[in-house]
Amino acid sequence: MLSSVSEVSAAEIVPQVSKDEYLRAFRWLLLARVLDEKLAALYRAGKIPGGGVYLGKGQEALSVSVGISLRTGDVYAPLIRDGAGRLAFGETVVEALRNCLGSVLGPMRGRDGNVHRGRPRDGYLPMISHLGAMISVVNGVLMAKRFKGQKGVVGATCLGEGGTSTGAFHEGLNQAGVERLPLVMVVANNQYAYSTPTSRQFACKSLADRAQGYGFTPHSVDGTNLAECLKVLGHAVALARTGNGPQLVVASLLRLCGHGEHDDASYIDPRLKESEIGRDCLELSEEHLLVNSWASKQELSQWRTAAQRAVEEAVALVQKEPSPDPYTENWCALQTGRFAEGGSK
Amino acid sequence: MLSSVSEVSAAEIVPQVSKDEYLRAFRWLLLARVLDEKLAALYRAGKIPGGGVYLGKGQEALSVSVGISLRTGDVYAPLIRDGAGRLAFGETVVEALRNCLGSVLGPMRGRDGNVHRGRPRDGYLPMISHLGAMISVVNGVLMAKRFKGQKGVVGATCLGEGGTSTGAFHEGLNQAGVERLPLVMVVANNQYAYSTPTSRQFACKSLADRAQGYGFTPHSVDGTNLAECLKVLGHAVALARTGNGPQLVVASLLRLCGHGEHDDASYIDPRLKESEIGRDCLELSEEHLLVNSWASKQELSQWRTAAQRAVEEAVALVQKEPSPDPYTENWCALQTGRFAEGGSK
Amino acid sequence: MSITYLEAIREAQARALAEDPRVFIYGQDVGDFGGAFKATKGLAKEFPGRVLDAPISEDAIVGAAVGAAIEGMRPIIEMQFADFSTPGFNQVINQAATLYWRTQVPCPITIRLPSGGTSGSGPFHSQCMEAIYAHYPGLIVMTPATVEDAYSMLLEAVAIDDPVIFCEHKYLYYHLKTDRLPTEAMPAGKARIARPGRDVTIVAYSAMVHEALAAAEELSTEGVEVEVVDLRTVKPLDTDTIIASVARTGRVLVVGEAFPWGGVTAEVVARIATEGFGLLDAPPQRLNAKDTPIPYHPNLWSAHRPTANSILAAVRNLLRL
Amino acid sequence: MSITYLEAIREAQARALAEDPRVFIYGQDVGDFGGAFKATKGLAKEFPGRVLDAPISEDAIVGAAVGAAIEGMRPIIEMQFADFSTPGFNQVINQAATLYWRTQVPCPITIRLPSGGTSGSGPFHSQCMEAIYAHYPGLIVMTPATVEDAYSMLLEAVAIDDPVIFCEHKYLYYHLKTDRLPTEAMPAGKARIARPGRDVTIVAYSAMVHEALAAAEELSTEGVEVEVVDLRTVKPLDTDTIIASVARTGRVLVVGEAFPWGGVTAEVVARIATEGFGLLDAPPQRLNAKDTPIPYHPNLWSAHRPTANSILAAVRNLLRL
Ligand SMILES: Cc1ncc(C[n+]2csc(CCOP(=O)(O)OP(=O)(O)O)c2C)c(N)n1
Ligand SMILES: Cc1ncc(C[n+]2csc(CCOP(=O)(O)OP(=O)(O)O)c2C)c(N)n1
Ligand SMILES: [Mg+2]
Ligand SMILES: [Mg+2]
Repeated sequence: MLSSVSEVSAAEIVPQVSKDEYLRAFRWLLLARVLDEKLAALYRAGKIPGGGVYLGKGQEALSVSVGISLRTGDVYAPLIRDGAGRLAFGETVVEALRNCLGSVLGPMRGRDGNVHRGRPRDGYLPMISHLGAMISVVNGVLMAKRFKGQKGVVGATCLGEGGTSTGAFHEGLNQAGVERLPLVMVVANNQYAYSTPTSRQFACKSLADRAQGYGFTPHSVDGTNLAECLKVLGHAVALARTGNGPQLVVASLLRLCGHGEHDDASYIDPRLKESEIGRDCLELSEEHLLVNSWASKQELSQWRTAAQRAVEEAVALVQKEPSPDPYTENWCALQTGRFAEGGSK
Repeated sequence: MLSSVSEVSAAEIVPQVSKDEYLRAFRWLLLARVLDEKLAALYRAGKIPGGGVYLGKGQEALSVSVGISLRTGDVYAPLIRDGAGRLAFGETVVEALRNCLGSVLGPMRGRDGNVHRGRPRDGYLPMISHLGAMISVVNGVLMAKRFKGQKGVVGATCLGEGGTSTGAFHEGLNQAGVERLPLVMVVANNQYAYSTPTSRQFACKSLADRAQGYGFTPHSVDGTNLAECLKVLGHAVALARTGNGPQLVVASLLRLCGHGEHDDASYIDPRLKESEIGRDCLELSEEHLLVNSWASKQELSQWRTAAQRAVEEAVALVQKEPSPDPYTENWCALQTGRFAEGGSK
Repeated sequence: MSITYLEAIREAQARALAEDPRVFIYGQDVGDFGGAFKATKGLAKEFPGRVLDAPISEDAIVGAAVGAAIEGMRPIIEMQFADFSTPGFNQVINQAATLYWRTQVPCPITIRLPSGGTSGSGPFHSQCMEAIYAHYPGLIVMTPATVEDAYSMLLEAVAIDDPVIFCEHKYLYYHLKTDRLPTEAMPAGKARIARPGRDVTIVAYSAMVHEALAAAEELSTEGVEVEVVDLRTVKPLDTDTIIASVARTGRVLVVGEAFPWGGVTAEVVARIATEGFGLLDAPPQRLNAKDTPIPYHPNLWSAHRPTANSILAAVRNLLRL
Repeated sequence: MSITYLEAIREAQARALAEDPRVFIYGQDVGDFGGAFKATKGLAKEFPGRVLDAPISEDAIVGAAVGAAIEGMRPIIEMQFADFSTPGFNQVINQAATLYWRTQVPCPITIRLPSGGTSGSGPFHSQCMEAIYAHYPGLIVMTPATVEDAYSMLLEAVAIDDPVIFCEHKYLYYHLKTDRLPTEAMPAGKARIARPGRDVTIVAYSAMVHEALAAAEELSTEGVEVEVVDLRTVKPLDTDTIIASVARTGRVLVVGEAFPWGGVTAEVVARIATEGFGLLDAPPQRLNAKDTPIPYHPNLWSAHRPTANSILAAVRNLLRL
């Protein structure tokens, strides 16, 4: 029933992806890739405090499609491979770098780092590491917006296929179903959770098979295809926005990097790399631009250079920024200062 | 695909329910009802230490069908409304009463009480209160049996529809799917979780819709109909036993008592009480026996009297048994006594 | 009029809902049914759409509360029993408790935990979890011992901009009564001298305050004047009031209903030892529950937790040291 | 040959698998990949079918371990980080820890928690959870500080018939090395004098033992001889060894890496105060991490946890008291 609703509304609500939209998405995708490449370089150069760098290579088409489908007033809780979506949702390169390099001017002021960043007051929620835990937080924001009478808002959040095995995932989806919230749950099935293949992670054919059990509308998408991602995410977001309840989008793709930059990912099945899902969404979208004559080779290379310049400038800026200072740091975890304990020394 | 496997094997493995089997199940069902009635009376008389009594009225046909379908070597983790299944699996009335009355001779020796009872070494697992938590424990027993090379065993566990909203339920089912364990998950959808109706608990049409997402074979059953319950549970257990992977049985029925005996259940929708699922499985099975001439009215009343006598004798016995004595109690939560701490006084 | 501890909790919630449109209540069976203990009785009707039944999903319940708080609401969460907060533990300590430190966005949620032992409730419906939550930075943990505190501290919990774990004691629900609800109150974070005395201090909280007071009454007939300090809030701890009492008496027994390893009694004794060492005339003493799960049978249960009797024995022993 | 703390953990598991067919390993990425930290490197190949990758389901992982233990197996569970044990918390404290008390059937499971801070790991990959688990009856909590202990205590953990929470410290994984694995060992439950001294006692455990030893070296050059007690097991606590050391020195500082409220330092100080009061020449002192989540940036992190320097300052202060 739900899915027939979705078929109907699909045609009505979502037009084909326009050249403009595609180009806009592509530019974010490209910028995210360039930023990731720089982060990897900084990591190799030992410039990332402490250490982890988690990249989104191969997942940018999906991620950017989420971020670009949202608008001011919406809620977004991205995960570790969502550099592209973050940029599209409104994060700046400087902000991202500040968090990764631990600048005191960054959104978490050095207290938290790398992918753990956001601006909760702007609907951009900073993930905690525990997988699945952000879903119900998005639900809560949406419930609050409903209390306040705000209409037409959407909440989107992302997770890898491994994260779907958490109890938090289940409770969050069930809650969204019961409350019939405008939640768009995006699952990036990149075939591995760290080293663990899907055969050790779940036993259904597609994770979209779980939608029905929660009263979600299911959507599947080829995560390597930017046009398809834009269409399906646009559709899912539009459905949620127009009162059609929660949506589950499951994308097939492959992580084209290590779990983190410390990981050579040698466990990835070479057959997957050579398969359709192993294709690089950046390369595919460049081809798409060229084939459709939406961009020339020269333009593509200019855009890349521009992105690189933007990233390099941001790095130069952020690297000059102060690190947090433990002596001036306010070591208090409470807003209500009078309840702080000195700590028992 | 899985469900077509199940259709095929169904016919092969499960014959119609025979008179003998039905009668055997009915006698447990009746005994369970009579025991519950006595427990309610003991509760009203203030004879239950501390206080809670949780009954299975209306759910005995389903419950007994689970217990009776299992055999020695199988694993069973019943829940609060499974008095009938417990008896069919091999618990005695005395054992049940000992636990409820806190006899020191009971399986938990007064340390735990009422429905929290079992004999783990006999494959009969004592529930903890946290809903959903027993599923993965059954999985673990089944994994251990597989390690040991034991074949043809089944693990069955029960939960109310409310319990399906726990993260533990999801993780447990997913785990059983990944390990392809011979687990039979029985969900008794009795329309309420304490006072909460299903509309506030989940958003799918039937909880059986969740089977596919875990690689389980789904089964639905009218929980008021003993013959159907015996057939479906027999079938599900047989499938699990013969290597067809985990099974999800969802039964529709109505709780015909309070959540506990303290609860008048006035929140239950009267229309549900008058509907098909509101019928009493005991009355229906008595009718079935009479209609099929499998038993006479006289026999039915003799059986009830016999059950009452058995229960009364057990109560008389157990009430004479000693309560636990705090002075001789071994206050040590560890098997390895040398690691006990005196407790900091 | 006579108001129980439980009714005070209901009244505080009614008032919070009435006075602040940002407040809502979310938890299992809290709606029309009014909660397993009836702490939200009638509120769903009085405040339509603001008292919501939740599925049996403690993780998602807490997560949603955090989300709602981010968006400016002030949710009150009812756990059906403190024991069932464990599946929500991760969201409490890693999501709610860290939010402000990480983002400077406050997280004003109140999590009500019906806590503590009652006869026959067994291992999974009797637990005290205050110490577990108090261990984590970013949480405030309240443990009211009186009807007045149940009322005023719950109102304060809802008003505070930080996550509050509100440990209300099930044993006190019906046992404690008062004539009228307070109009003004001591602030949270301050301990209270529940009974003044000069000979020995008992530091207690929640239900144990009443066991301590009963023991103090008994000792008073023997000429021993016990000062009872009611902590009220276990995080932050009001070390000043504790130390001041110890300064007066020189002897201290710290009583808690929780398990013996760690917990409030360890923290309080450690503070006294480090900060009030010179004031002690005898070693500080502790009394906790036994180091086993909480037993079902009333015989075992009453031996498992501290009572007026065991406190009496401990004080007598302390006076001999 | 040189063996790290991490390799010792791998070797202990290899030996447990080799010697006892009831042992198996279950956890995320522990199979062919050998675990996030490589603590199970090569074991899946060496012991086919006995080292199993788990889904990201900490609750079900622990639940399954309990079930397997009931059926006579001796599972070793690896949590990817201690911090991620929170979704499995309920099964640990309510299922595993209560099983024996409720049923007399033992629950021999070992849960390995890669614990503690390393630079840049931030709020969710740095936590110390020993105190949380130690609070609950029915659990044994080990916190090895040396390569030898990592090896022998893990073997003992697997052999013990009770659930063991094995807190291995990530900072020590690569930092600590030894020449050969021990053939005999002190039993778990006994503390160790890591360094004898007559002037002051530092009680520490896990990574903090090494910070304490470094501080002790420095103080030794000033003529102050510090005795360092390595707790090894935090539950049960070896109160006798602690008290005996305090009896020798009269002064004690207890150091822990965890959050300041409660925790091991509170319990140890409380035991010393209650049981060894008369032996103290000065108030016992504590040193913990700060009362905030664990910060990401190395500058903040190194100020957040106790270090040789802050221990040094605390001891100097203690000597003046
Ligand atoms: C509850 C929980 N358990 C374990 C981890 C450790 N962990 C971090 S990422 C990861 C793998 C995630 O895989 P997936 O969800 O598929 O996302 P991907 O990395 O493939 O994008 C694991 C196990 C965690 N973050 N949270
Ligand atoms: C994790 C958890 N949360 C809350 C509870 C409290 N509780 C006990 S029974 C119950 C309702 C159960 O409903 P359902 O699963 O439908 O079973 P039924 O009682 O209807 O048989 C609740 C909420 C619990 N036992 N466990
Ligand atoms: Mg993945
Ligand atoms: Mg139900």
